[in-house]
Amino acid sequence: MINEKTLNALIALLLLAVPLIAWFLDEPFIITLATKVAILALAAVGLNLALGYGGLVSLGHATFFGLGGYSMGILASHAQTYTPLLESPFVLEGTNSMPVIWLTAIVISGLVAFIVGLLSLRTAGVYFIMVTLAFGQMFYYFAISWPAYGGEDGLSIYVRNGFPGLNTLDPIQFFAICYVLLMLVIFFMARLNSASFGLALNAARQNSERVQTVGISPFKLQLVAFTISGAVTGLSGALYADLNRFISPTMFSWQTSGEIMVFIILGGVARLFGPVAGAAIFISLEHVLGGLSEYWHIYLGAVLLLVVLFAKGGLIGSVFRKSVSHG
Amino acid sequence: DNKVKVGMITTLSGGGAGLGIDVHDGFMLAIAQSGNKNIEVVVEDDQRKPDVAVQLADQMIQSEKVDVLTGIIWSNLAMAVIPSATAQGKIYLSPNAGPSVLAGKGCHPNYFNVAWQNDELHEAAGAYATDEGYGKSFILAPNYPAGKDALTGYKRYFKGEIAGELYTKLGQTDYAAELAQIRASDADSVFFFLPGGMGISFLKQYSGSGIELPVVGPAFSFDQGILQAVGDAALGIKNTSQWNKDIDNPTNAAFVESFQAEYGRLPSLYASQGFDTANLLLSAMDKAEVDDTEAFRAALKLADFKSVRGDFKFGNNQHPVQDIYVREVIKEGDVYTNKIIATALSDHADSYAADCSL
Amino acid sequence: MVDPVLDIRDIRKQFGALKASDGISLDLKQGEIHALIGPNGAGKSTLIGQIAGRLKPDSGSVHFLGQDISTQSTVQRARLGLGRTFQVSALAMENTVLENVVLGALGNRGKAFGFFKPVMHDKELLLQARAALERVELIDDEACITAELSHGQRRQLEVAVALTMQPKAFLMDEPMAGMGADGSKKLTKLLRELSNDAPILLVEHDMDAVFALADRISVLVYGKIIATGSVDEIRANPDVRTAYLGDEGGV
Amino acid sequence: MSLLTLENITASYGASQALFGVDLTLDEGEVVALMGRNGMGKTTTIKVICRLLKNQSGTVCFAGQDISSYPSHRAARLGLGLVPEGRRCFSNLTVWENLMASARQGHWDFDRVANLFPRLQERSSQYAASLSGGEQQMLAIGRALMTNPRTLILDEATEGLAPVIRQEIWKAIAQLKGETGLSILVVDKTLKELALVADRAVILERGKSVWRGQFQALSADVADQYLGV
Amino acid sequence: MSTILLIEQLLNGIQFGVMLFLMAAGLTLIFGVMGLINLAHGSLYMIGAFAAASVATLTGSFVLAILASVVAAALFGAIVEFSIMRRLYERDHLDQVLATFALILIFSEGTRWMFGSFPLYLDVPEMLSGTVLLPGGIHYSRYRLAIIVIGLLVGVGLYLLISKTRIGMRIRAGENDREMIGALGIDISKLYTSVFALGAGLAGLAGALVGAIQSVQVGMGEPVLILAFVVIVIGGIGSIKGAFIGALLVGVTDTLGRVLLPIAFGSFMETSQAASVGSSLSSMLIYLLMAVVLLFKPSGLFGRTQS
Ligand SMILES: Nc1ncnc2c1ncn2[C@@H]1O[C@H](COP(=O)(O)OP(=O)(O)OP(=O)(O)O)[C@@H](O)[C@H]1O
Ligand SMILES: Nc1ncnc2c1ncn2[C@@H]1O[C@H](COP(=O)(O)OP(=O)(O)OP(=O)(O)O)[C@@H](O)[C@H]1O
Ligand SMILES: CC(C)C[C@H](N)C(=O)O
Ligand SMILES: [Mg+2]
Ligand SMILES: [Mg+2]
Repeated sequence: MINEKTLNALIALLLLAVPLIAWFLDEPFIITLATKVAILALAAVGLNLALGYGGLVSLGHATFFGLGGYSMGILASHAQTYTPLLESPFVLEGTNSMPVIWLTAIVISGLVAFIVGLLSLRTAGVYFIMVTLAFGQMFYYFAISWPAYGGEDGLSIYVRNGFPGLNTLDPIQFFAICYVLLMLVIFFMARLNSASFGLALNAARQNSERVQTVGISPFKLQLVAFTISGAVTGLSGALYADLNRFISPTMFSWQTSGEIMVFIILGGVARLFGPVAGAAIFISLEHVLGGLSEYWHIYLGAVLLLVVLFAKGGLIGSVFRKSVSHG
Repeated sequence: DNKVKVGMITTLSGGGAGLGIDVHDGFMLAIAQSGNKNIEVVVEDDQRKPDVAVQLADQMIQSEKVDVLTGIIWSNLAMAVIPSATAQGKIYLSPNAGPSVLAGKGCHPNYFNVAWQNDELHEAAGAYATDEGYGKSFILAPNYPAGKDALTGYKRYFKGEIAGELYTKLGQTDYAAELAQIRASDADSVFFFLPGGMGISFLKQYSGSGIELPVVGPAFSFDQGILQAVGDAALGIKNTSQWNKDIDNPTNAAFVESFQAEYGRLPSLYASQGFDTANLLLSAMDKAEVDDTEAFRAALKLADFKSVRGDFKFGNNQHPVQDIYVREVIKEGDVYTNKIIATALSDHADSYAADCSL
Repeated sequence: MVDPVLDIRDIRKQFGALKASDGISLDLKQGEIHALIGPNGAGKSTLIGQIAGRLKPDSGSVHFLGQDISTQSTVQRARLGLGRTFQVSALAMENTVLENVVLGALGNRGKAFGFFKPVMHDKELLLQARAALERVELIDDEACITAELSHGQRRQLEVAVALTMQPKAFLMDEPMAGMGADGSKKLTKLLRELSNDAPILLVEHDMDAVFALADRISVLVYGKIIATGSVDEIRANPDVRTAYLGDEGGV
Repeated sequence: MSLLTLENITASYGASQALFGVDLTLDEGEVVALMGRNGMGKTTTIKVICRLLKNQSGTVCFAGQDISSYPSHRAARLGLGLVPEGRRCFSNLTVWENLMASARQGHWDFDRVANLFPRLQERSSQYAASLSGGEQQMLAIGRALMTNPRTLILDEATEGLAPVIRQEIWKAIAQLKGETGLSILVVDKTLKELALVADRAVILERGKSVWRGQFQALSADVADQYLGV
Repeated sequence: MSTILLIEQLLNGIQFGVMLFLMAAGLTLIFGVMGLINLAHGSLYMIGAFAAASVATLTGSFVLAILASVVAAALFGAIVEFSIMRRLYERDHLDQVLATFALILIFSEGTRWMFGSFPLYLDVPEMLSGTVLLPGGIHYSRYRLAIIVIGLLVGVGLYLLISKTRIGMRIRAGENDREMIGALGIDISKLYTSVFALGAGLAGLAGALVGAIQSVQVGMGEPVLILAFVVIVIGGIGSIKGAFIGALLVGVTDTLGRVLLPIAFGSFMETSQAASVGSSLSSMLIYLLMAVVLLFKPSGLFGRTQS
């Protein structure tokens, strides 16, 4: 019997090994797939903080994913066409440096998450799900109708942005960047959860009144969690945009929010590596089944159903029982 | 040898699957009929999601190492995939989407559109409305770039006034409010571009609304795939298309017959576009090696194949220069279909060709 | 030291037509246990809720340590040193017993926004938490998941969490409820000790405990205090006997 | 034969065993007190009787049927009326709805319950969530009575009730026993009040029934050893 | 814009609202009252429409088609409840999300596999086609009037079922504490299967009725799903009255937004740009409405505040 830490390490290793092997075998697309897994897992790791640990079931995380994506798209498209983003009151140039783009994505999505959280946290449960959805939809429709950056058509950025010292167009190098970021964030999440903030947040999810009566504000805890969560998902949005070198309003759609959520549920809610396992399995299934039949969605659905019915608590949760429940 | 590998990315699942399936079936029919063993087609479903399409394109280029890409139905997916694919040296043959950017400033020697530039059928509708002597049109389309192109295209060729201009929500299904506005306006004709399910809903509700104004539109709401679902509500409506099953040439007759024999349904314009796309590719393979990009492109540009549309030629921007017809929806026995009643535009080239530096 | 520690002045609260608090004034002095008794639905929990900040009174004020806290939130009041136990256990059910008390200690320390240091390795917090568990005799179960505790054990934990906060006054809503006879006896002893650290406003239906503990008793009926006095005075009060005590006063 | 018989029951929550052999009988028209310190398995025993928890071994018989394999609703329909620990009123239903939702034909109807607890009558259109603790307890008892059970099972029967009400309830229980032949299994901590109604007692210690007998025979020693009084 | 047109549009909004209510009715039961998150509600709606279209084509009878829609959807609902949802009551809401998400995939592609990728034909019956003339010279579609009437009937029926009957109380009690209602002698499983089937049947009915004036195709259920959730949440979960008012609000807001915003923007913008901006904003409007409602009433208009 292995413990959860060992399994986590195995997952992390596997996610590293697969693209490396693919690299040796010269199968660049496998590397791209692994990169996609790492990026979407990062989005889900972000959501997991709010949804898993904080009990804030957000169906609006596509907002932050999309904001991250559009941060990248807007900055890079201006850099590409050598037009400044802003001319007055001061000149703001676009950029194609990844670190700057990441920072922008984190700040903007974190900021919006803060505001959305500030408003949405007045509600709870299913109502919270729906308000966050509402914000997501507003951004979605806004992006669709904002012609400056492509509207419904989206926007192509023909070359991937740069990272000092690396050739980001090389799939394995870009994978390395995403992987390292993912691991860093997971490490940060692990610390966060065992720190006092994690304990209090976790308790606030279960019993908000308990936390209040010991003199801690659940609202503040949740707002901070939601903000961090949004910022992380925003970062992954920027990476995802770079993976595809393309952004579109789909990034903001509720289906995107739903998919990120599905990764978590599939892998295990409030499990450190749940989002990674979930994203990996979902994307592999999509890839494998997609080639099998025109009606592959049926098989995908069937597999997911089997998982819910027989792997209680997601894949990681079913291996290690210590059930965590949510409203 | 000169084996050619084709990557087809198209919509095969979900709501818009009918279009992708038609393109796919038409394409495959031509390949099968050619008997050419040197061509291999890899098909993937883009689920009508642009990011999926981009990843599939990566897969086709990186892993499958295809020479030619094709298949995309929707303009937004096309914009996501085509520029980077052509930049990577792949040939792209568009069997359906024709966004204006790729016809004008963004044209590329590796990009060929075998269907139409997006505005064209709408332009033809505008021309037809003018010919009919309509003086005031009420026009509507969904609020997305292709919708805006549509209204722009119509207005470009329509000489009358616009009684009202509406953008509906993408995917909208209820049109009571729009119908009330149409009724209240003093329009003498209605032009709409509402592809797929939106068009079906609109037409059913239009016919139930008691409004009697004549309607024109592009073929997208009257294609063989959805006419049966619209039923009587579509009868008599005029729509514009570069193709119809009654275009009188042997290639087309054979195509219609063999398509029906193979798949048990009448072909749609999408199927015809898929069919032409494959034949164009096959014609180029006869003339040049795919590895010799320069020569292969030249061979494609010649467009030396028998099109179901009759003569087929490319303009400078590698988009077709073609006749666009006016069709009327009729009922043949139990089946709703179209018949050509006029030619709206002859030898029509799109309005962006001038911006293309090719 | 400020006296009284807690001073409630003319609190009023109405639910529709029902006057749950009908002008209640009451105080809690240093070192005392002030019991609040009264029939079911008299408005005791409602009053506790208003003192703790969970409910907003329609009018009236609450003073704590000389400060008007009427407009402060539950969180602020807790940080000022108002500790409370609930009539129905309010605990983080999925967490362990120890984690629940550590949470209390954390609240006491006032720094919940630590993002990096593992909290369950914090010696000081653990010490405080375990001390509280010792006092309610729950230390053997510290590793249990709270949901797996029996009802009575949860009641004990509820008290332990309040202890970790080292409050300056306790509000206890039926702490004895659900505890067995021996549990009640032990808790009675514990409350006696606690009252030396901080006074207790005690709502309780267990008259054995109330009579054994209370320095003063107030009787709430239909949102009004009908009597305040020593144990003997209250026992002898005929109104209280008909409204609340029944036979129990006579013993 | 007894109305309710438990023989050598063992049961666990997941991996942790809670009952290690409980024996218990309850006859028609009898009141039995189930006693024991906190965490000794009283509630678990009751859950097993009501089929809210499966026993691992032993048998549960009620009204002449082995109900070990029954789902809870079937067991309940044989005449088990449960007043659970923690009340568990349906908070999103009004008092009246709480009472009517599971009502079955018989002696008890809304008027009778309202008679027993006038407070419930006053609050009949209020949502259970906003009732006071004691009012909820009354509602839970009333709700169980509305099913017209043959056996009433009260877990922490009078928790949170004011002394006068408690006395009312014990009086009512004595009366029920006498008039309607209802049998009652009751968990409560107030020994002296139990003494007024209980015929027999069963004491649990660490998941085992360690003492059974006439309530009157419950000596101070036994009480001290197992109950801490 | 003339007053009469404005009134007509208001009427259209109300009509759209009632139609939304009809679409949301089944979900009100399953989600609003039973508390189950059922993303596959849209699939049941689609199944109803497809069943109706097939039967209409086969038999030519609209009445039979409607009947078929209810039966088929209810049947699927019962199967889903019996084989899947039943195991998920005790679980997390999130497991229900994943399971019903999986069901969407299966149902959508299953339908496509059976019926092909092209839309089906289902039209308004002869008897209900055409328009009636309302006072003030408003032409109104007879069929839409019929939908309004049916929507109102369903609404009243549901209201009575949920608030006035014992069954309604039991369903709500089961949502609150499933174990407890079982311990009181109610076979909650059987009850839940029936109610789930009823909710599914209503979804099917809506699919068929609305499908006749919209398109019957794979994927038709998804937009409905979100709208129905919005309606229920605005009204307050668990309240039929709330769902009804929520539906009307959404219907009127959406319709008037679509109509008035472009006109408003037209006063200071070029027409076609105004049309486009106005229409974009109007798409956001119902979400804005929901957000605002929830910010001021965190449990919806008629929802009970959760403690
Ligand atoms: N939110 C509310 N809405 C309506 N009535 C309420 C609400 N909260 C409490 N009540 C009513 O106010 C009265 C006082 O309730 P409270 O909980 O304060 O009583 P209590 O004295 O604590 O009783 P107990 O001893 O039974 O716990 C009760 O009759 C209760 O039903
Ligand atoms: N859900 C559960 N999961 C795991 N263990 C449990 C659970 N519920 C109770 N236990 C354990 O089972 C044992 C018996 O608990 P039970 O609730 O039956 O006690 P009790 O006699 O009713 O106590 P009390 O008087 O405190 O209510 C206890 O040790 C408790 O920790
Ligand atoms: C089929 C057509 C209506 C597709 C259209 N060119 C589009 O982009 O989206
Ligand atoms: Mg109380
Ligand atoms: Mg117990």
